[in-house]
Amino acid sequence: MIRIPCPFCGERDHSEFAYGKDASVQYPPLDAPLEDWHEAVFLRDNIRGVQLETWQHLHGCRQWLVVERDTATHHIHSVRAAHPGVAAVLAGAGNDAGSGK
Amino acid sequence: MSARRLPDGGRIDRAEALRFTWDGAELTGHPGDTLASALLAGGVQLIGRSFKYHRPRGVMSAGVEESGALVTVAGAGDGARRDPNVKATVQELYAGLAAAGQNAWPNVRFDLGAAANRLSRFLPAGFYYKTFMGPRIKGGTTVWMLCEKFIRRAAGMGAASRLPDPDQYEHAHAFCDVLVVGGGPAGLAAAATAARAGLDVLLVEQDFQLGGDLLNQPLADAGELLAEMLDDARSAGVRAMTRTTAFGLYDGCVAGLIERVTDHLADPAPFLPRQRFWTVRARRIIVAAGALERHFAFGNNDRPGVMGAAAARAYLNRYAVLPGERIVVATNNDSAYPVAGELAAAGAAVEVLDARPADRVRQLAQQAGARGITVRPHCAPLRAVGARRVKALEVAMEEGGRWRHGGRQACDAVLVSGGWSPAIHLISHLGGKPRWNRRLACFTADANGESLLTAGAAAAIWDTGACRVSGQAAGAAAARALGKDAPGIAMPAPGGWRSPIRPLYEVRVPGAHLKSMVDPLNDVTADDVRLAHREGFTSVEHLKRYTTLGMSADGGKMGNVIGLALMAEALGRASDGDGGDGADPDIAAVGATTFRPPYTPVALGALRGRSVGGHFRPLRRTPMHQWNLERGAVMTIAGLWERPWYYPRHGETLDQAYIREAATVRESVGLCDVTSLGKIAVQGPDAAAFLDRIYTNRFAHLPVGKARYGIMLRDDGLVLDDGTTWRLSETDYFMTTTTAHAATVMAWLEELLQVRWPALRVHVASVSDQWAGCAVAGPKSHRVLSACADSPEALTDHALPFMGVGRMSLGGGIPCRIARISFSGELAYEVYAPSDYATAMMDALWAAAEAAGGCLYGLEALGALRIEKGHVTGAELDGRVTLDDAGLGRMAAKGKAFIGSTLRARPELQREDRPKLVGIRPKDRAARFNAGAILCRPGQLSGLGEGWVTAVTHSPALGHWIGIGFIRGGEAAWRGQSAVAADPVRAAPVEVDIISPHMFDPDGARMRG
Amino acid sequence: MAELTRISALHGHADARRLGAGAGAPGVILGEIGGLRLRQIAAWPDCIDAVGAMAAAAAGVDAAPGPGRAVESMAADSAAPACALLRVEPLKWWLLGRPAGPLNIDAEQGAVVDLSHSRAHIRIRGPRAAEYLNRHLPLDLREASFTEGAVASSVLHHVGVTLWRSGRNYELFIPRGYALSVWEVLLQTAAQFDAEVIPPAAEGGGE
Amino acid sequence: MTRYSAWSIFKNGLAGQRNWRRAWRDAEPRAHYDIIIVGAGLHGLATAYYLAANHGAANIAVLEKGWLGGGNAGRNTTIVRSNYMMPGNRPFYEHSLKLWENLSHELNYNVMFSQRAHITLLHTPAARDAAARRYNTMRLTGSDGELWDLDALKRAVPHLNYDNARFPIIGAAVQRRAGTARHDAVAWGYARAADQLGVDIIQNCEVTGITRDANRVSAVQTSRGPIRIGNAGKVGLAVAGNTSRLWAMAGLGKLPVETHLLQAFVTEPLKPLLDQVVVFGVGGAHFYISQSDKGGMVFGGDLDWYKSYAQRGNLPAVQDVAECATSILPCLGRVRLLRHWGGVMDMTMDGSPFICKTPLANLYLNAGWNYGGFKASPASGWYFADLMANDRPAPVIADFDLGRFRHGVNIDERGAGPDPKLHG
Repeated sequence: MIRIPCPFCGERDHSEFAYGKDASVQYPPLDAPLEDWHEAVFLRDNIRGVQLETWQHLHGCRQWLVVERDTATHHIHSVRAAHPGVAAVLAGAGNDAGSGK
Repeated sequence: MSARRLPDGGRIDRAEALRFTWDGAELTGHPGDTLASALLAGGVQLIGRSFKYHRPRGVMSAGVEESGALVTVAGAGDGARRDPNVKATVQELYAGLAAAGQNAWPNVRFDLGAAANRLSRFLPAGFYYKTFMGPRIKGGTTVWMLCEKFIRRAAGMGAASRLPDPDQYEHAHAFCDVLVVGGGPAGLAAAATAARAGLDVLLVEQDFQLGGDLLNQPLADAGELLAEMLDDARSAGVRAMTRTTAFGLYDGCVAGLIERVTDHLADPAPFLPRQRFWTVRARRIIVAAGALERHFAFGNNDRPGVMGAAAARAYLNRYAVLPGERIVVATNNDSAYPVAGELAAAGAAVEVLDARPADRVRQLAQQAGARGITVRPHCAPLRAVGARRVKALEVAMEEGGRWRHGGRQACDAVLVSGGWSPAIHLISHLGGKPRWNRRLACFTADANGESLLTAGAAAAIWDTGACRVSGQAAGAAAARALGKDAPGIAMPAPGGWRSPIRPLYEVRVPGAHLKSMVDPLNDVTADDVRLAHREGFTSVEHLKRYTTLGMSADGGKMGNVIGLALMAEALGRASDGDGGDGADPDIAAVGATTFRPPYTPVALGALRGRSVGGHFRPLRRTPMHQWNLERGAVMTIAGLWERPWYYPRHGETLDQAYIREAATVRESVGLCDVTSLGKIAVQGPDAAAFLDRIYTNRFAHLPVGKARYGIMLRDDGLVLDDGTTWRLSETDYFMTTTTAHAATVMAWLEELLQVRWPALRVHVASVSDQWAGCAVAGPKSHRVLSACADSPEALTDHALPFMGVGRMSLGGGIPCRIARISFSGELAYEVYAPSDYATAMMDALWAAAEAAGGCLYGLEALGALRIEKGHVTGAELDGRVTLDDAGLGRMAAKGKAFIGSTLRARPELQREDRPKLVGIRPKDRAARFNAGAILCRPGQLSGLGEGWVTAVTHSPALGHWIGIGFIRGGEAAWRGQSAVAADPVRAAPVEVDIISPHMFDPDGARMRG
Repeated sequence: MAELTRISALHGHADARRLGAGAGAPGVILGEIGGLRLRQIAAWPDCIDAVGAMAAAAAGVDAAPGPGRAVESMAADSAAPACALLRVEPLKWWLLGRPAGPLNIDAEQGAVVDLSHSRAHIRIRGPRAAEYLNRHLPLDLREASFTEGAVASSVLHHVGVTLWRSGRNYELFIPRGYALSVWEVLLQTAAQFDAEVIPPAAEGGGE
Repeated sequence: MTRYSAWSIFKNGLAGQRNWRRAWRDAEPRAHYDIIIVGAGLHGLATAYYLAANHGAANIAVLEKGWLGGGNAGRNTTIVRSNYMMPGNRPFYEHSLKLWENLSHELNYNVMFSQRAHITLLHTPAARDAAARRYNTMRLTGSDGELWDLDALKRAVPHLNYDNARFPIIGAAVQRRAGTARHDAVAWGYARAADQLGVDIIQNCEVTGITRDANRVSAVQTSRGPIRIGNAGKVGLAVAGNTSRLWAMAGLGKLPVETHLLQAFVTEPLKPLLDQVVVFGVGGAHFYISQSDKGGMVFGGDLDWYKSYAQRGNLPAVQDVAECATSILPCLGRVRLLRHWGGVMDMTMDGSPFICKTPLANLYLNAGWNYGGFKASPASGWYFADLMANDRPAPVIADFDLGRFRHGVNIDERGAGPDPKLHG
C-alpha cells in the first residue's frame, strides 16, 4: 500500500486516491495547434525514478494533488495541492492538517 | 515401533480428550495438539502421497514448511467446507475434526497412483515439454489436449469443494507504531522494549501460542523464561495476536495479516468470521520470524519417519510425542545435539551422525556420550530403507573428501538438521535482496534499516539468549528512531554455535541410484536439478521454472537452498573440472529467487472479506427503488444501479411490456425513474466560461431559466458524455450527465478546475444523491403535472416553454425542480425532488398519470422511444465515436475553442467515409434483427463489414422492428442501396434499408407540444 | 404548509433489534438519525477567512474549524447541539443542523449547496465502536489520533463516506444511494460485537 | 541437437537422463552483428526465430539484460485468444492464433497450447449486444465465436455463481479455439529453435547505450562491451516495460507509452476445478481465471492503477481479484492464494501496440503490448521479423505505427480514451 500524505486529510492508503497522470505535462491553450495537443495528450517521458504526477483524493477531500514519487521504489518525496489557491489555504492552516487532533 | 505419546510432559491439556477422525478411523488427542502431533501420538505415520510420484509421506516438520503431512479437512456440514492441502503440522486439533489423506486412490496407504514412482525415470523434470505433441491433426493441438486431460487429473494434490463456501470472512484495519512479526524470544523482547519506551506495539504470531522456539524447549529449561517474557510484554502494553500470520509486507510500512478466528473451533458462533484479513499500517516493522531448519538430500529422504531434528524437538517437548525408539540424528551443525540428548533422556536409543570431522565435534560428542549417545563424525545418511516407513538407514562415511558406503543401521526415525534458513521472506517482499552468508551457510537479508528491522533467528542469530538481546536491540532502535528514549543496545553478531556448520546439501556415493528429494512437496529430486543444469537451465529463475523447485505450497521453504547448492555445485564442477564432494558450492553465484507474498498460502475468502455475493459491489438504489418494485418493476443493471427495466402486467413478457409502455407514452403519458443520471451543481462567477470550455456548444449566453443539451469531448476529440445543463441563476448551473459517466465527469471537472484552470472561480458539487428524478413524457404529461402541481400556472407554455427550467411545488408542498426537456420525442418534463420526498412525488405523479391512462415505463421502453428518435446513448457513444459520426456535428460551435476541439480535427477523424449514425429498417417489415449484427453489402457476408447495429427495438409507432447503428459513409452513401444485417452468432441474415436515424416525428413537432 | 414526511434511505431497514449473542451490555450501539440538515459552504481561496467567519456565525460558533475538525454550538434551550460546522475539504464546510443565523454568501465569495437529502446519517457508539468501525474503515481511530471533534472522509465498502466524532458518538454519513447496501454490510459485522440497533431517531436525538 | 519426442524421452530414461544436451547455447557476444534484437522475451525471441526461419537472416544476436524469458514472458496468466474486432487488430490476432495452433510442432517443443475455450461472462443485454458485434466480426472474418445462453453456460461450467451474484450472469461469449499455453515453454521453445538456426542469445548483457551515426544506429553499448552494427545492419527493440528508456538512449524523446504494474496470482494446486478460461467484467470489475495443468488457479485483474517500474504490487489489487474470484466461483473462498507477483507493462495511449519503423533508418520498434502481449507473441515476432527484413510494414500491421495518434487512427478495442491506465 502506498501511503500518501494528503495535505488536508493526513496520510492515507493509495486506494482512497485515483492516480491521474504525469504532472509535468503542460496542456496548451484550447486553440493551440494540433502538434502541441498531440504532444500533451499522447507523449510521455515515462520516467523511471522521481516524477511529478497528479492524484486525486477521490474518497477523501477530493483534492487533486501533485505528488513527487519515485516510480521505481514507490517512495514519495513530496505532496502538495495542485490548485495554488488551495495550497496557500492549506499552508495557512497547515499546523494540524489531517491529524484529526 | 513408531511414534508414541509419552506418559507425561508437554504443553498439552491431558485433562481433556478430543476425538477426531483420520480416514474414517477415530483417534484421540488433547487441546494443545496439532493434527500432526495427534496423528503421531496415535501411531499414524503414513499421512500423504506426493505430488508427482505418489510417494508415501509422513510428518516432516512441525510448522508451515511441511511437505509431507498434507491432508484434506472435511469441515462441518455438507462438504462445502472441505479444505484440501491443509498442513497437519499447523492445524490445531479440535473435537470432531475429520481429516483424510489426499492425492491417492483408493487411499494413502494403498495408492494405485504410486505406479508413477516406478516410471519416474521416464518422467524427469520438464519431460512434458519434449513430448505429447503427437502428429499434426486438425489444428495441431489435438493430441496434446487429449493427453492434457489425464495429466490434469494426475496433478493437483487435494480436491476443492465445488459448493459455495458457506463461511463469512472480514477485513480489519489497524495502526501501530511498531509491528513485531514473531512471538518468539526475539519478538517478545523487541515488543516489550518498544512498548516500554512508550510506543504502541502490535505483536503477531502465527502459532496458537506465543513463545516461538521456547515452546519447543523442555518446560523445565525454558518455562520460566517464557512466562517472564510473556508477563513483561503484557505489562508493557503490547497488543498481541496469536493465530495470526503476517503474510506479506507492502509499500508504506503496510503489512497484510491473516487471523484465523474459527479454524480451531469445533462449533464456532455463526456470526464469527472464519478468518480476518488485517491491513496494518505501522511506522516500523521488526521481523522476528525465526528460521526454518533444512534437511539434506539423500536417498528416500522423504520416507515417513524422516523428520527435521528441530521438529522432533517440538513433538517431544511441546506435544510429548516421542518420534521413535531407535533414532538416528543426522546433522552438520550444533543445533541437533540438544534434541538428541532430550530424546535419549526420554528413553529412545539415539545415535548421531555428524558430517563434520571428529576434531570439530569432540566436545559435543563427549557431552552426548555422557547421555549414552554415540556420535559418529564424518558420517551422514545415504539412503532410508523401508517401503512405507523408515526401518533402517544406510550410512555414508567420508574418507579423503569422498563419501562411501558406511553400513546399515536399523532405526525407526531419522532426524535431520542440515542447517537453518532465516525467514527473510517478508523482507524480500519489499525488495530486500537475500545475500548468501558463507560462514553460516544461509541467506540473510538486510532490512532497510529505516522502516524495517530484524531480530533473532531471522537475522541468523542462533542462540536463545542472543535472540532475546537482539530483540531488545531492535525494539530500542525502533523507539529511538521514533523519537523515544531508549537505551542503545548492541545487536549481537549472527551465528552462535560453538563449532561451525559444515555446509552439506546432498549425500551420495558413486554408483548408487538414489531418489533424493530436494523439494519434496513438488517431487523435485537432486537428479532433476542436475538435468536442468545439463540442459542449460542454470539460472535460478530457469531452474525453478524448469524443475518447479520452490514453486509449491511451501514456497521453497524446505528445498530452495539445497536446489541452489546443487546447481552451484554443478556449475562449479563444469567450470573447475571437478569441484569435489566436500567443496562448499558457491551459492551466491546462482543467486536466490525473490520471495513473493504470501509467506504462507492465504484463503481467497479472507482477502475478499465481505465483498461477496450480493455485496460483491454496493448496490446503488434510487429513492424510488422500493416504490418501483412494489409496482411490479423488473430491474436491470446500470453500472452499480438497479433501474426498472419494464413493468410487466398480467404475465407480460419483456417485449409485450415495453411495447405497451412505449405505445402508452406516445399515446398518453408515462413516468420513468431517471434518478441515476449524474447531477452536478456548477457554481461560481466563472461557471458560464467553464461550461463553454467543456461543452462543444455554447452555454455562456444560455438565459437563466433555460436548459440546453450539451456534449463533452475528451482531450483527444472523441465524445466523452452528453446531458442537459440548466441555468438556475447567473452563477448557478445544474448539470446532468449520463448514468454511466457520472463519476468520471465529476472527477474530470474537478481535475480541470484544480489542475488545468485554477484561475476559474467555479465550484462543482455532486448532487446526484440529493435529487430524485422522474421523467414525465407523453401528450398528456402537461395534464398530469398540472393535476398534481400546487400552482399549475408554473407549467404554462409561457412560464415553462420548451427547454424551460423552473421550480414548482407538487403534491402539497414538495419543492421540485422541473425542466421541459424530452428524450422520448414527446412533450415531456424532468422533475426532480429532494430524495427523501421522492416517493411522495411519485405517489402524486402516479395518481395523476394513472387517472390519465398512463403507465410506468422502464429502460427498455425508454430505449424504444429514443431509438425511434435516433438519440444516441452509451451503445453509440462507445469512446470511439466523433461528434460527426453521431450526426451531431452541428453541436460543435464555430469560433470558440473547447476541450477536444483541436484533436477532433485530425484527418482520420474527419474522413467522409467514416461509419456514421443511421437508422435501420428491415426490408421485410415483419423481419426482426439484433443489435450487434454486422452490416454488410448484400452477397458479401464476410470480412469486416461496412458497419454495425448498436440498438434495436420494435417500434410501436412504426409497427415494425427498427434499429440504429453506424455504417460507412452514413445514410447518404447508402441511399437506394440495401444492406444485410449479418448475425452469425445468433440468427440468419436480414436484408435492411439504411435510413435517417430520425425515424419518428423527424421535425420534433410533438416534443414542442 | 404542513411539514412533509421524510422517507430516508434506510426506511424500513433500521428497526431496533439485538444482534449476536445478545447477552450483557452491547459492545456497539448503532442507529439511523433522520431529518438530516446539511448545507455545503464553499469559499474561493482568497475568501476562505471571510466565508469561514460567516459560516461560523451561521452555526453559532466562535470560529470556523480547520482541516479535519468540527465544532458544535449548543441550542439556548437545550443541552443538545443545535448546529455543527465540519471542515470537510480545504475550501468547504458542512453546516449541520438548524443555523442560528442567516447565511448570505454571494458568488464573489463562494457557493452554498443544499445536501440535506444526499446522505444517510448513522450514529455509532459503545465501548467497542472504534474497533467496530475499523472492521470497515481504513482510518486511524486510536484514541490519541481521532480525538473528539475529528472529521475524516474515507472509503467504506467501496463507498466514500464521512466520519465525525462528536463526543462519544461516531456520526457516519453515507451517500444516499449506497446507504442501504453499506448498512447491510455494517450489520453483518455488528453481530460479533453484541450490537444493539436502536430505533431511528430524528435529528439531534438518539442519545 | 536432439529432436524431442516420446522416443527420445524413453531412450534417455533408460540412460538415466544423462544424454540431454543444452536446450540452447550460452552464447558469448561477438563484436559485430547484422541484426540485434534487444530483449529476449517472447517477442524478441520470436522475432529472432522468424527472421532466421522465414527470411533466412543470419548473424543475429538477441541481447538480454537478465535471463531469457525472465520478464513478462514468465509473469503472465497465459491466456491465448483472438477476440479482437477493430479492423487494425482483427487479422493480426487471428494470424497469431493460427500460429499458436501449430507452434509446438513448428518449434518441436510442447508449449502446451490448450484450446480449452475462453468464456466471457455476460450480465446485461447491452453487454450481450456489444459481444455479439465482436463475435459476429470474428465469425465473418474466418474465426470462431459463439454466444451462449445461460443453459449452455451452466452445462459447461456448472459451479459458477448463478444463484447469489451481485451481477447475475445471463450468458457468455465464447471462443473455443482460445485457451492457455505454458508461458515459460514458449520462451524456451523459441529460444531453442532460434538457437538451432544460429541465433546468438546473449544473456546477462544489458544494453547501456545506443550509439548513433546521424540517423542510423551504429553500435549498441552493453554491459559486456560495445557491439557494432554493419552498414546494412538493423536493430529491433522488444523490451516491454523499459521501452521508453531504450527510446531515450537512442535520443528519440517521448513515446505514447507509460510503464504500469500488473499483478498475477496463483493458488495452491487442486484437482481439476475449472476446464476453461473464464473472464468476468461488470460493475467496474475486470478478472480472468483458468487452471494450470499443475492444478493452480491462475488469475489476474486490473493494473495497480498507478505508474510503476517496481515489480511488486500492493494489497488493493489483491483484494480486488479475490473479490472477483469468489464472486464468480464461490467455491474458491477456501482456496488459498499461493503467490502473487507483479510485472511491468508498456501501457499505451490507446491500448494497442507498435510494430513499426522509427525516426532512425535502421532502428525498429516492437512495444506497447499493454497486458495482452502473451497471446500476440507469435504474430508479433512474425510481423516484426517481416518488417525488419523488408523495411516496410505488412498491411496487417499498418496501424501499429507511432503516427496513428497524430492522424487520428483509432484501434482502441475499449474506447477508453488516451489514458494508459484505462487499457488492458
